[in-house]
Amino acid sequence: ATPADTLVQAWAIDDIISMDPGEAFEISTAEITANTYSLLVRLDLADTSKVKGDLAESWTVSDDGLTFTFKLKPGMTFASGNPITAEDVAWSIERVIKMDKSPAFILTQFGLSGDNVTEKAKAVDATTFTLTVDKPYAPSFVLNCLTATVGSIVDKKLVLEHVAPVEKTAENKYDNDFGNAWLKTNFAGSGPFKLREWRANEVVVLERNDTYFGEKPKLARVIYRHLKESSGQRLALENGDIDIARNLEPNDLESTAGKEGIVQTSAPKGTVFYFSLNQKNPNLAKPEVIEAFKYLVDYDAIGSTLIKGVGEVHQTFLPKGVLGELDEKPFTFDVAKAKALLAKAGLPDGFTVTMDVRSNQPTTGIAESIQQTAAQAGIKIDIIPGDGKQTITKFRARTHDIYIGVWGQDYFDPNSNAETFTINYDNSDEGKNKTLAWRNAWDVPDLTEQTKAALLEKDPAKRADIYKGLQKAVLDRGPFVVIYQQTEVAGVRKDVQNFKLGPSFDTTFLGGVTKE
Amino acid sequence: MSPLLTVKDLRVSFPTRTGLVEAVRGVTFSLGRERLGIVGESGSGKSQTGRAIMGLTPPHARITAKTLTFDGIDLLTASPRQRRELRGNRVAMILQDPKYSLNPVMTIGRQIVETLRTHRRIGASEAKERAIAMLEAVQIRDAARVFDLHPHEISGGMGQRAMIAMMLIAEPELLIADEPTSALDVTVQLDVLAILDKLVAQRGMGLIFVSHDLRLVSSFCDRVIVMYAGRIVEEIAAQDLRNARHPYTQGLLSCMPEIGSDRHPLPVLDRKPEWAL
Amino acid sequence: MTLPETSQMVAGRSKGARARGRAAIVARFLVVIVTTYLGLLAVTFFIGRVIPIDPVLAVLGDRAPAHVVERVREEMGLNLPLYQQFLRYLGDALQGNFGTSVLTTNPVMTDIRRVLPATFELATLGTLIGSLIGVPLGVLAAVKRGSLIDQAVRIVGLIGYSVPIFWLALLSLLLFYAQLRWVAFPGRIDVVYEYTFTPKTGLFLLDSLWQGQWDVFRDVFRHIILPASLLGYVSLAYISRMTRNFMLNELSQEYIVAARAKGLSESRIIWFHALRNAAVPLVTVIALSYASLLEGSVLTETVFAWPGIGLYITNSLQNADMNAVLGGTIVIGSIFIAINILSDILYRTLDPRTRAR
Amino acid sequence: MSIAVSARDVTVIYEDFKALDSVSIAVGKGQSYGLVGESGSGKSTLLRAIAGLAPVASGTLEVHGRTLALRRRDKAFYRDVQMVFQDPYGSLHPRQTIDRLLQEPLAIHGISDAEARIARALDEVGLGTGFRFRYSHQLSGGQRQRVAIARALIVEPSILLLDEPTSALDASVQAEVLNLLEQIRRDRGLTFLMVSHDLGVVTHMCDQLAVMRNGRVVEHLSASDLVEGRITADYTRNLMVASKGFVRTPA
Amino acid sequence: MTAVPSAPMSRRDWLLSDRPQSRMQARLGRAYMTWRRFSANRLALLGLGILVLLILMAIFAGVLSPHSPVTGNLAGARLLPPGSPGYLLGTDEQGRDILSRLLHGSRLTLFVIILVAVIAAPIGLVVGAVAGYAGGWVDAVLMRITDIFLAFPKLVLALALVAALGPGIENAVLAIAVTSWPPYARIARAETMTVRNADYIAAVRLMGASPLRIVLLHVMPMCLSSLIVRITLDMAGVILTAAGLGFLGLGAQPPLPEWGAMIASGRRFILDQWWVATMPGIAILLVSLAFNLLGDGLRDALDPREAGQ
Ligand SMILES: Nc1ncnc2c1ncn2[C@@H]1O[C@H](COP(=O)(O)OP(=O)(O)OP(=O)(O)O)[C@@H](O)[C@H]1O
Ligand SMILES: Nc1ncnc2c1ncn2[C@@H]1O[C@H](COP(=O)(O)OP(=O)(O)OP(=O)(O)O)[C@@H](O)[C@H]1O
Ligand SMILES: [Mg+2]
Ligand SMILES: [Mg+2]
Repeated sequence: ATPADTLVQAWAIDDIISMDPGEAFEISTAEITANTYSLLVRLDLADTSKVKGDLAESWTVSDDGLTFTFKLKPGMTFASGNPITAEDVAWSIERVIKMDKSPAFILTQFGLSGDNVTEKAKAVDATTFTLTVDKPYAPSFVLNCLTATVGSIVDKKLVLEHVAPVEKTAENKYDNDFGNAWLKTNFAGSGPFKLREWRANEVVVLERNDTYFGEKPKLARVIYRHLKESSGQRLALENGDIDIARNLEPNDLESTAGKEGIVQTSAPKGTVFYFSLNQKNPNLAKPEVIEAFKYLVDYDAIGSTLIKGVGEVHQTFLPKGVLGELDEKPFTFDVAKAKALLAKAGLPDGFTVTMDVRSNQPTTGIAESIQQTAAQAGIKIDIIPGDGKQTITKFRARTHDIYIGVWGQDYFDPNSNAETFTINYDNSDEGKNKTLAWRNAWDVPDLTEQTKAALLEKDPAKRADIYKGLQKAVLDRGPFVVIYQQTEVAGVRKDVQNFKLGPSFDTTFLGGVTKE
Repeated sequence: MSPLLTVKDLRVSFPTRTGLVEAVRGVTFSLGRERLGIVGESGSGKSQTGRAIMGLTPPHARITAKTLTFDGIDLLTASPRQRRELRGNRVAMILQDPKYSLNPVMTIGRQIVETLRTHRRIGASEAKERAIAMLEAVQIRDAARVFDLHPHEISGGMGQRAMIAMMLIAEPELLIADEPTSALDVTVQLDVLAILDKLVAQRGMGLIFVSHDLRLVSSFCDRVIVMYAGRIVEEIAAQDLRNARHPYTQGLLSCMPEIGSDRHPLPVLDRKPEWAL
Repeated sequence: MTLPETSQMVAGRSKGARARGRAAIVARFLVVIVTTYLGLLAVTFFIGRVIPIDPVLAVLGDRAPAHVVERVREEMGLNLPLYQQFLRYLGDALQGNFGTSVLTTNPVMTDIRRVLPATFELATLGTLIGSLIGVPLGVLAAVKRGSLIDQAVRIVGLIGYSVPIFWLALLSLLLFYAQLRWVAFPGRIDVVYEYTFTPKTGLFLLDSLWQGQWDVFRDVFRHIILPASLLGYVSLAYISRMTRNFMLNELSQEYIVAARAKGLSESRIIWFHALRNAAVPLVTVIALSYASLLEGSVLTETVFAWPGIGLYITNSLQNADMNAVLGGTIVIGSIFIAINILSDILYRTLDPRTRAR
Repeated sequence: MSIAVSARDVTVIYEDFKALDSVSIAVGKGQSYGLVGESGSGKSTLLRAIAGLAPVASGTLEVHGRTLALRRRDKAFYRDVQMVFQDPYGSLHPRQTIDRLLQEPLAIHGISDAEARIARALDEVGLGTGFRFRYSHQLSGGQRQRVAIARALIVEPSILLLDEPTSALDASVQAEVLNLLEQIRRDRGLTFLMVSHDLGVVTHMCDQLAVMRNGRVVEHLSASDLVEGRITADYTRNLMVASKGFVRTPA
Repeated sequence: MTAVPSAPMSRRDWLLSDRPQSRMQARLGRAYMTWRRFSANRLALLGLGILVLLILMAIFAGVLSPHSPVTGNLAGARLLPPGSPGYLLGTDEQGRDILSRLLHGSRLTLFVIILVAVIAAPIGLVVGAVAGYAGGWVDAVLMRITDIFLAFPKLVLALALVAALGPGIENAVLAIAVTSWPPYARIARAETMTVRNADYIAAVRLMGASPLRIVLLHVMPMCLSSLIVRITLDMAGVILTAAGLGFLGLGAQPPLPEWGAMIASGRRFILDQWWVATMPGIAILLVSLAFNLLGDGLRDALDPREAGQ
């Protein structure tokens, strides 16, 4: 059994490559930083279309919609004991922009750059911070982006003690690394927990932050134990060697369901599972073929078996719970219809294509299922398995035929998914913006424009309508077959109380969790 | 005087895939404190006779005999333990090839001492002294050095002498020497024989000397047994060998080229099937 | 009559050759090490370049914007000509610097220092189990050739040879952990001890003993015993079989007959004379099996969530973390070479015949 | 008499060991020449040096007046010089039938009418065609040595190198093989260079002999010299004494 | 001349005759002797029997399989236990019949085995024989290369190669072949070195045979039997490595019913639907056991030295 003051979770944490919130962009780090760092604003779990203050007590938007002013709560300190000031906030933003790591685009899309960030994100006084954006974006969009991990506020004083000098080069204009090297494995935050240790592929240990300004966590520590296998997690859970299993697969969920001492909790996540058809392939570019594929997935069977408990059939690109989500499921498994469409496309005998499949579950299982159902309409799919990095490399090079995989939101806003599914600035192979639309060579100038316009729409209802239109368009003609939306599930031992999965990966908070 | 060893109708056979191989088929002889030679061509059963007496025949072989006694002890009914206590102690055997008969990872000295300490309650240092003395007795110069050498570090002649030392150190009453010199150079051969001869004379052992060289046996032994196909075809005193009656014995004697005798072509042995009956 | 001392000729020769021989051995070892290292480096480097994974992707993930990707590509030197990249590799590797793992952000050597003891501990215990049981079994089988024991050892060995280890691992985990609760959950140590126990050497068994933490030792033991037994079983299969072969070979030698002629007891003949000789080639066999456990326990490590080097390399490979793959491979290669040299030396000391040469 | 084989100052070094130390011999055409000496004295090495199987460090080797390259030999050489080895158990390929074994030289030298030649060769050495398709393990030592002789003869050489061809055989079988060799030599006018450790065998077979020890020739002498005791070297005398059998020294 | 026996010989006598009258008879006789030695070993026969069965299974997989090995019934027949009507060994997570998959998987297993044997063994044989016979720098260079491959962690190399070439059964085979030749080279070299100085090789050299001819016709056949034995014994390892690659998701691509991959996908269900992983596990165990038994028997039959008296 586990100690009473410690929460032990089994989770596949092999995706972690950095604990620096300015760099971290992974599922596991999202949850860990959410529990160890504070943000200006957080998603309001009561109503996910809103945000609420975290460090910020209040905020205002200027009339031109360009300047956001945040007022910080008083008397807060970092875990190190340093006081939290607007200076820290400004520097945290500056740091993200100047380091320019992968998630920096969430902030740079507002026109921030290394040259202007000190102007645009600055501390007016000790408790006032202003952020100036380049266009009058919908405020919800800006605020949603600030809830992302990349908006975490770091302890400027502490980090500055650990910066490492780097050589200035053409690509890098700064003489230090902003503490990136140190912060990869260390901690400079102010969340309810402190990061005590991260050993790659082994363990993450969090400890209660006794100086936390909010409600103090009940538990002294939280341990994430790396364990990939669902069956292993289940065994450990049943035997009481862990408190929570985070990667249970459908069959293990099913069998732990009735088990004494174990409860399950779940929450839909902003991740959609889809497969996409590369429009460079002449067969796949035919509209009838695209439509036919949408009828060649046995949604019901998949839903009731392969993803039972871990997903819900879903056919639009915006996940449930996100502004503007369109809850439509026009497609069902219909071989006859698909065959008719194929015949119309001039391919009555079907054809052969390849599908790049990441070798994990449920991806492989779903791919195999599609392989079988498509075969019924004469489409022969050759599965090319590969590990994640490999299939993505190919995907990004646009050399695939069919790619099957997931897309998770980068931040909790409809734009995150809309952008990738419907924006394609430059459909040439040199295109820099490797959105999903680009990766599948789907050239849609009209949708690109609409998506961009949605960002500036201040009225949430109107904004939502634009997104609904976009989802309709993708349903109709997009080379994307969205199959389901992921549900995150956890098997929890009964003595653990108040464990609640959030609607996104950075909203599972452990502060309130107690053990009997 | 009762003989040291009595062998009556000894038979050794090996069951093999192609049937029963009868290596020794009814050998009868007895031995006092004398030098008995056993000769015969390759495969005639000489070695198997010797090994059967020692109890060294492989386990799957079948051994029968009317009588097989050593100094009044019935070897056929003796327990394995009893026989083991005889071996190396009262009955010893020198194996043919020193290259393969010495344990390659043990020093010569340890191998000799091992025999002694298996059979005698004796301290380590005394055992070593006696082993070195024994090595000297078999005319190894610098015995103390050789004591610490490994088999591969000494020549064949020295190895054979070490083997003799190893087998004689417990002062056995019966020694079976299975072609003790056939792997050695002619010049070395005679040295080794001289040593053996001296030890037999000094200790009054019974000696069975197995060889395929009729001339050597006749000059070394008192009595000679001639074997053919697992049987004794002739038993004769050594000095009478020239007058052997059996054509096989005669043939063996005459087919060897000799210095000075000009016989072209050499007489060859014409084997008669009835010999093997 | 004077005795021709052919032996002096031989001895004189070997004495003259001995010094030169030793130098030659050292030189040979050096050549082996250097060329093997270079070869290892070259092969690893080559594989790293042909793997169809964009190494930048490993550092940045899928969502990084284009300009970041470009920048990192240049930082990693991926825009340089291939030979320059290799020379860079080589230069760093020669200084013992295998770079930083992108996956764990630690210097590769730091990572390896952490994961190697885990594998080392596991493989060592496995080999110990394998040889302590395997050798006597093999001897017994050889001595009682054709008997029931021989057949039993043979079957046990054959199954060990034939069974897919990951499958056996799963089943045994099911039985011994889930059902019987005899052993602990996969991993090296219970999370409870994460706080109370600070390993020094990384060999948890030794560390906990050293620090006198009995409960930790018990826990560590309960973790390691199942995977180690499985590995032990696999090496037992191999070792017992080879022992049997070697023993049969030795038992048919003439010196065994000579030993019997001396009146030695069977047990002394078997356990002292024959086994002592069989030990010479057996050393190599055990060393080889040890080496293969060190490098080949990826599957066991996967099933038992054992944070060892096999798992480390596999993980890195799948993420195109080539620094880590290179470092891990070189380390394993070095261990392989070291074990080989060690077994060579051991062979030489065990076999007096090779000592002079 | 012309010289068939001559070796002058031949030295053979294995790694760091001098197996032959400037050895010289000359074998006349049609002569039968013997080499005696104890084990390891370099007898085989000398034969192997002539056959091109040993690393000759220096010296001159001539066959029929032609000087041989120290290592490489051409095909013509092998049709002239053939060898029979000491160990009949080791000199026949264990996986080949006698037939296959005898075909090999014919195939290498591109000699036609293989069938007839093989039958003849087997006949010549006193083995019927009944032995033709056996494997070597189905033959006795004497029979094997006959096959080896047949193999050597099938390319019709003029010089035969014999490395203790009978030392692994029983005395009775030895006589048969020696007789066969003598007869062949007579029939074909071959030159023999024969090694043995047995003085009796050498004097029986050879007219001329060299005594070797430790890689050197200690004495050249003719068979009649030996028989009549015209010996100069002590070592040869020892050999003589030893071959007479055991003499008990009175206690 | 020997008289040809007038009485009609039994076939066995004809085969065992120590006076064969023709090349054919000699060869057959030898084969027969080997077979007799081999068949005296009942376990080896069992191994052979299993393998023959495997081959038959592979040939007749199409006829024997009650269902398709690749298309299942996801909605209706998922994870049925063994003995369910129509599904003798149960079904897997895609609702596919495990028996049919095992039957078809035997083809892949055979494919892997044969290909590895065909690729690795000749490489090893040639490298080893050439190195052993030539000696000197040729030997040094070839053995260095062999050593490098030996020092390379085997599974890692295989993994790396598969990663480089892309997953798939052909590439898995290639990777296994590339990693498994060095031991063969070692064996062939050792064997060659002992054979090289044998008198019968010297005799062939004295015939004027070229080195190539000697290596090809005289040396290699001598290495062959120990190599065959070793390959047979290794086949179990090959199957296991292929399965291991499949287990790590790098072997055969779905929906190919490769046994290792079947275990890999079935292991997720091992707690409740044990049969999904266990059935292919047993299949692998049986086949590799068969190879081991066969190899053992072959060793005794081909290599009388080790067979004892
Ligand atoms: N283990 C065995 N299995 C089967 N037959 C055997 C075995 N040992 C010996 N023989 C046979 O027994 C016979 C006699 O062998 P033995 O060793 O006594 O001959 P030998 O007279 O000593 O011959 P050599 O002079 O060659 O040593 C031979 O025909 C041999 O083949
Ligand atoms: N390949 C080799 N490598 C190293 N040394 C060798 C080799 N061949 C022979 N020798 C050595 O050369 C010496 C002479 O050997 P050789 O075979 O010529 O002797 P020999 O007179 O034929 O002896 P024997 O009567 O035992 O056949 C021996 O000391 C032997 O150890
Ligand atoms: Mg004998
Ligand atoms: Mg010789």
